Amino acid sequence: MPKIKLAENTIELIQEICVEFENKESELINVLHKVQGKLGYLPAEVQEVIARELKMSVAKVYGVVTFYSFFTMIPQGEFPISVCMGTACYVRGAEQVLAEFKRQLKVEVGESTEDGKFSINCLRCVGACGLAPVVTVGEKVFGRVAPSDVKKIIAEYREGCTENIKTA
Amino acid sequence: MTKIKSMADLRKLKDEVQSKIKLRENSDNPEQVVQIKVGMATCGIASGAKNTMNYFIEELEQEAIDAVVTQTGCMGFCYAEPTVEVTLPNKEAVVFGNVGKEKVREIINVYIKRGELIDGIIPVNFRTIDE
Amino acid sequence: MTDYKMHLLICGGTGCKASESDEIKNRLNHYIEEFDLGDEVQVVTTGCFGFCEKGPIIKVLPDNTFYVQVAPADAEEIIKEHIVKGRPVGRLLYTDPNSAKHVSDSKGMDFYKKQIRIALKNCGFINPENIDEYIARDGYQALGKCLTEMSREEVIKEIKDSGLRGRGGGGFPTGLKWEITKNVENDQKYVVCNADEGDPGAFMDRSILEGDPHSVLEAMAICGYCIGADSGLIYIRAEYPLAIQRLKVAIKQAEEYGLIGNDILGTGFNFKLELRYGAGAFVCGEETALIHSMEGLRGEPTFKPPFPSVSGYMGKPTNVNNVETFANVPVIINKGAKWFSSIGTEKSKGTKVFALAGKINNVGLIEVPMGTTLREVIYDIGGGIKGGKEFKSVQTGGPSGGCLTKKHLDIPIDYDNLIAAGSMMGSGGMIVMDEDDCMVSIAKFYLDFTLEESCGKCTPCRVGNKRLHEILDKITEGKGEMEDINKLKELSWVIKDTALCGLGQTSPNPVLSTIANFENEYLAHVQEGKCPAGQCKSLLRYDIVEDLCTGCTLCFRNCPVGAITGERRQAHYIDQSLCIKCGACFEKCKFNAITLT
Amino acid sequence: MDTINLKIDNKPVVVKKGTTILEAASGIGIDIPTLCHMKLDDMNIENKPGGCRICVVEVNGRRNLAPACCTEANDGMEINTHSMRVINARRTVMELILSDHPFDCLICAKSGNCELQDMAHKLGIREIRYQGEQSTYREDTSPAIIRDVDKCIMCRRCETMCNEVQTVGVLSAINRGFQSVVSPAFEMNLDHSVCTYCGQCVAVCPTGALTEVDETGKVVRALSDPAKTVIVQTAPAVRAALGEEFGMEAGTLVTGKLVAALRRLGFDHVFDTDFAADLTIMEEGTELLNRLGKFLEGDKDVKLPILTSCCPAWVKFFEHQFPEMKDIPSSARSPQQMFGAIAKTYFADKLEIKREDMVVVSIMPCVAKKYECSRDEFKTNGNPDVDLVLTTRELAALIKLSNIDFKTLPSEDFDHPLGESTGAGVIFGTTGGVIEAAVRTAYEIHTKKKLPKLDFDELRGMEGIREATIDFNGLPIRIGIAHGLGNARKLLEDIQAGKSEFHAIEIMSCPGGCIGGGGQPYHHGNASILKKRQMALYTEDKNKTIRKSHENPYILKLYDEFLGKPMSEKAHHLLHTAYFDRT
Repeated sequence: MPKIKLAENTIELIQEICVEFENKESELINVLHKVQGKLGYLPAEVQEVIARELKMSVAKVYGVVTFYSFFTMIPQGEFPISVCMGTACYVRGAEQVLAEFKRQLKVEVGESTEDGKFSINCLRCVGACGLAPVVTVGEKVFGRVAPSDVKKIIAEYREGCTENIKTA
Repeated sequence: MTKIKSMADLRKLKDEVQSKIKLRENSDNPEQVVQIKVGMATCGIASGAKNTMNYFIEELEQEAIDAVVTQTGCMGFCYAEPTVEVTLPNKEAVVFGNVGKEKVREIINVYIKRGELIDGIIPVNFRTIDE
Repeated sequence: MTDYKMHLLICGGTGCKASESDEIKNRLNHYIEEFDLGDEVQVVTTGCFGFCEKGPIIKVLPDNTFYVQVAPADAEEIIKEHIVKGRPVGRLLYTDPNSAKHVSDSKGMDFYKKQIRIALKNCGFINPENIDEYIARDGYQALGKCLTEMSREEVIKEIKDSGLRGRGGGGFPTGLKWEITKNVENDQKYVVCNADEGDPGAFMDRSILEGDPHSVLEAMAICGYCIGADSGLIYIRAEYPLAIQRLKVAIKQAEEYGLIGNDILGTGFNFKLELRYGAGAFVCGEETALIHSMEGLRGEPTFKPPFPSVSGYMGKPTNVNNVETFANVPVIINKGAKWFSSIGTEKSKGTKVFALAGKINNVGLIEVPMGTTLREVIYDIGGGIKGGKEFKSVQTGGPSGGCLTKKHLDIPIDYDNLIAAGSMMGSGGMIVMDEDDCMVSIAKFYLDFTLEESCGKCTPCRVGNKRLHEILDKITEGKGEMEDINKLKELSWVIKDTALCGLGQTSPNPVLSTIANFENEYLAHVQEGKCPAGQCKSLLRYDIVEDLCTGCTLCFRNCPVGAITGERRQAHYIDQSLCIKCGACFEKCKFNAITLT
Repeated sequence: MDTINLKIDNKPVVVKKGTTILEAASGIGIDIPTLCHMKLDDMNIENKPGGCRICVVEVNGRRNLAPACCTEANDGMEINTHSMRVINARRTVMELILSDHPFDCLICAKSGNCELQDMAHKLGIREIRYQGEQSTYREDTSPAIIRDVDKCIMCRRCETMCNEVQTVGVLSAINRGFQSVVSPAFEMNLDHSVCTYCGQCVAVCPTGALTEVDETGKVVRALSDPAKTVIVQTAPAVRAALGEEFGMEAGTLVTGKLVAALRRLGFDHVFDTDFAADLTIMEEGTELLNRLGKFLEGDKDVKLPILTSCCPAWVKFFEHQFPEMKDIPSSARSPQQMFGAIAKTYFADKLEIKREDMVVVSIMPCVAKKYECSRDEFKTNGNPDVDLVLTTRELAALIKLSNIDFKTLPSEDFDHPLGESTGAGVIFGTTGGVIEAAVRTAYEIHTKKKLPKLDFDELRGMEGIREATIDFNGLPIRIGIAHGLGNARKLLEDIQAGKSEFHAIEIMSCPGGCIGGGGQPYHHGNASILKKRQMALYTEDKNKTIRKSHENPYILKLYDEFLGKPMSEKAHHLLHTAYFDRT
């Protein structure tokens, strides 16, 4: 087994979260949510600690992590880009928008750019169908995005200036 | 917040808080209540329409009459400001001119409560701003 | 306590929040202060108005003025002109697409005329974060009535008599479900609210939870009373942060009032509520999968029976209903089964909420009586097809449903009619497609979804859908053979017949319904190598018409793959083997010299 | 009791409430095909995910086909198990499974013994209409088990064995949809995981996705090397199962033929692990009595209960999962390793050859033994005490490869001196056997009296956890028995919690003990096979003239000539070991 090489305070953080859920195996998903919320992703070492704390097999933890698309083992970019692929967005051209993001950033879905700034993911309906197609960057929602807007969105984040972007 | 300990408590609370959204309930079903529109363009405001409107709201509340009091733009009767349009449920709208405090009392007591017409009605071939 | 003379209701649903409705609210309040109207005008954040197409929306009461697509910069004008001077801001009013007139009063909008709001009655009306407003609208009266005046049996009978059926898609009679769970003996039972709405393009449940969370809490407590459960769990998608936050607020407020907790209204009835989070697995909408997910396991469905009513969460009898189903319950108790059952069709009572989306003018959330026709929904409420294009198909039931066509427009919508037409009610997603949509691609899109969301437990869904997808892919690539259409049908039927859970059993519906209703499109792809909608890239061909080409080299310079060659001032040429059909040349050409076939 | 009346293929059937359609059908001789389903009667082991969908049947009035394995029979049900619709569905599902399965049947380790292959044959699949992408994974080879996950059909049997039965928790379903597969965490290799190599996953895998590491080639090479003296030991459970590989009835004892076959294969000396089992009893029994004596004297440092340590999967299990308890099990090596240690010292000396020139081959019912012999502590200057381990199945393959007609072989006897054994050694192959053998010896040594009766029925059986109290002449000795690591875990947790009152506990990793080992002929879900093998071992025990380890004359001679006495320094050096914390 790979030896756990997490920082001591990270391990403590995970332990605290597990205790909060009474170290119950049935609370695994809540624990994973909370830990990912704090750390941004769930690398193998983190799953090992969770398994140990909840007294369950790490294979089961991994089985759960890989089952749910919300959980990720890859660190997200500084600006995680999510393209909604719900039906409403799809019929209004989300696929082309996604393709443009991939082309511009030269990464595939689920990957991060080399500089760690951006990562691309697909979402299933954020429920803002009136704004379709929808793209989210972090907490921010961009509506009615056309492939031609992609360059602009990326550029403004890349320059670290997020002020003057059209949002809807 | 204090706990609601019985059904009676719950009903009491409901009665208390209902007034907060009364305005919304009434405007959702305006045809079932008395609708009052006060002309509040510059000319109206200058002639005291704001006071008229407030007075309407206060009086109607005192009399416990369900009503929607809204403001509207210039009705085109600048000579008779403040002007007020009153629509009773299932009745045609009626417009009154020169509505001051006294007139408000009269409209409420005679027209709204008893349905009897009073002086000061302006003929209804006007257009409202909505149209 | 101040009774405000005017209320400005501003939509605080996810869609409108995304369009800065919070900022608009801040600015409105700022100007209200500035004009010293703080005692007269109240700005209220409410749930979704449903008219998402034109969000953010502000409704001014008492005059019912309906402002659409409001931007933060508009706040000043609204206060200055409308509130202070009584002059509605004309340019922000909704324009009726048919009469091209501004409609100031929302009562006059076609979008709302044909709707009846039961589940959504408080959405866009009350502040969801204020329990008093819910109570003012008869909130928790139904719970009180059940606890103090009705026996468990009487409540169940009322629900049964109302004819309410599960709104999550299956349409199982709700009262019967409660009765079954009640009749299973056990010292611990659970009420579960399924808020794992995952259909792509559906947001009914989210809107209810965001706009009227208490109605769900109240109904869950009523259900708990009926079946003998003291615990309720709401399983909600983690992707719905706003709904989660509103639920948390609502639970806290209900607890503070003692409407959730121990000895509710002094009746001795205890009921507590907890939230559980989904983590992005569509299959968890299936109740056994949902239960496993709540137990911290992979969300794989298990064979039924045993049904959750007998053995559910932690092996205990568990009643699972969906959000919209619950939202109907308090209204039924308050207004009576008779009133409720007077709405709707013979076998489907009440209303249904639909999330209307796609190529339609009025994207939004609507609630119509069962029995309303698709035509009324699409043309009257939805305002017809966007951009004046021609209607082609409407998809109901999400990835489990089917694509209906023009000939189905006049069928009254209810559970049974939709199934008979080859689709299903599903949870209420309704996606409208126009002439530009390729139905083979649409079938593939849904299969894409199923493929990604299949849990992988049973063979037909895990492998069968993969093979279906591959065949569809082959057809959209222009490599399909006639035999493939047969294969699609045969395999689809076996998957429907043998898959383990509802997801698998319905996953071929988009394939079967598109073949049934749009076979000519399949044939065009296979026999002629053409995509009639011009959507399947592999089947497109860009050519340069020599006579029209001036040799300006604009296309040459814009081609991302160097597929265009030609000398300046000479006709250019596209190398088809290199062309990736991106269409850049087509868009750039100023002389219409490039054709698309 | 509630009974249910139903009709299957027009035949009326009456069954108990709670019976599945599959069981009801099998009761009247209708054999509905199944693939993922597995039920081991009496052992509480069931795998019923309802996932493969091969067993679907048509139930009158139902919209969809129903899986027979998990649909309960209802009153008035009318079932058709072979309508057009059913057969078409079943064959289509089978084609789908095969469409995501490598087509290398001809060279697959499981060929001829593969449930998937049999099912394809049974359903008459002649073409696969639906073809497309196949899942591909990295092959994972460990010291004992090979995972070729391309061949996984997601029946989940291995997952059930690894988690619910063994509670080892190495395997889990991962990913979802078409990408879903059963794997260790992070898709790591088994040898990086907490896998015990018990091989129960291999024992139940219906395809070639999980198989043992094949070492027949190395054995053939050793046998053909004139410079090497190749000796072989064969474990007790092998003789009760090997016959099955040659079409003989389960439970047929083939000890004599086994010896004859090994000799014909060319082994220089054919010995019996039973001999080493007797040796184990001498060491472990003595250790038990020592600890017990000190404990009774009130020595607080002495830990009881003493746990057996013959099973390598069990050893690895507690090293990973209960490292803080590594002082509790007996320090005695397993019989395989005791044999190897004696063979490469005592016996090599006798032959006057160097240990490097001797190759010790074990025939074992077990895949974990392949791993055990590779542990560093069982090597001298890098040379292992046991060089190669073949499972029962591999031996059968080797016999077939060597053109030996097993069934017609004469019965032959083991060689001396390491081939002589007692009945006590034989029953090492079944759950309860090790402790019964230990009791026979410990009793007589402790009480210095002859046992009135050698059969301890209270220690026998198939229940997962058994307990008994044996009267050692007024001293009640409380004994616990667990087979299956899940059951072992329960006893360990009791010890941890200070709730255990046992003096001695026998633990075997595999359900049934070694007779149900991961290297045995596949039982294909038929639990009665295990019972027959168990009966066979008790029969061989009964037929032995000597049935107590301490009466084995060659054991006595070994101590006399070489080891001194049990627990002597030399014995300690050669026959005992230490355990490691592997967390």
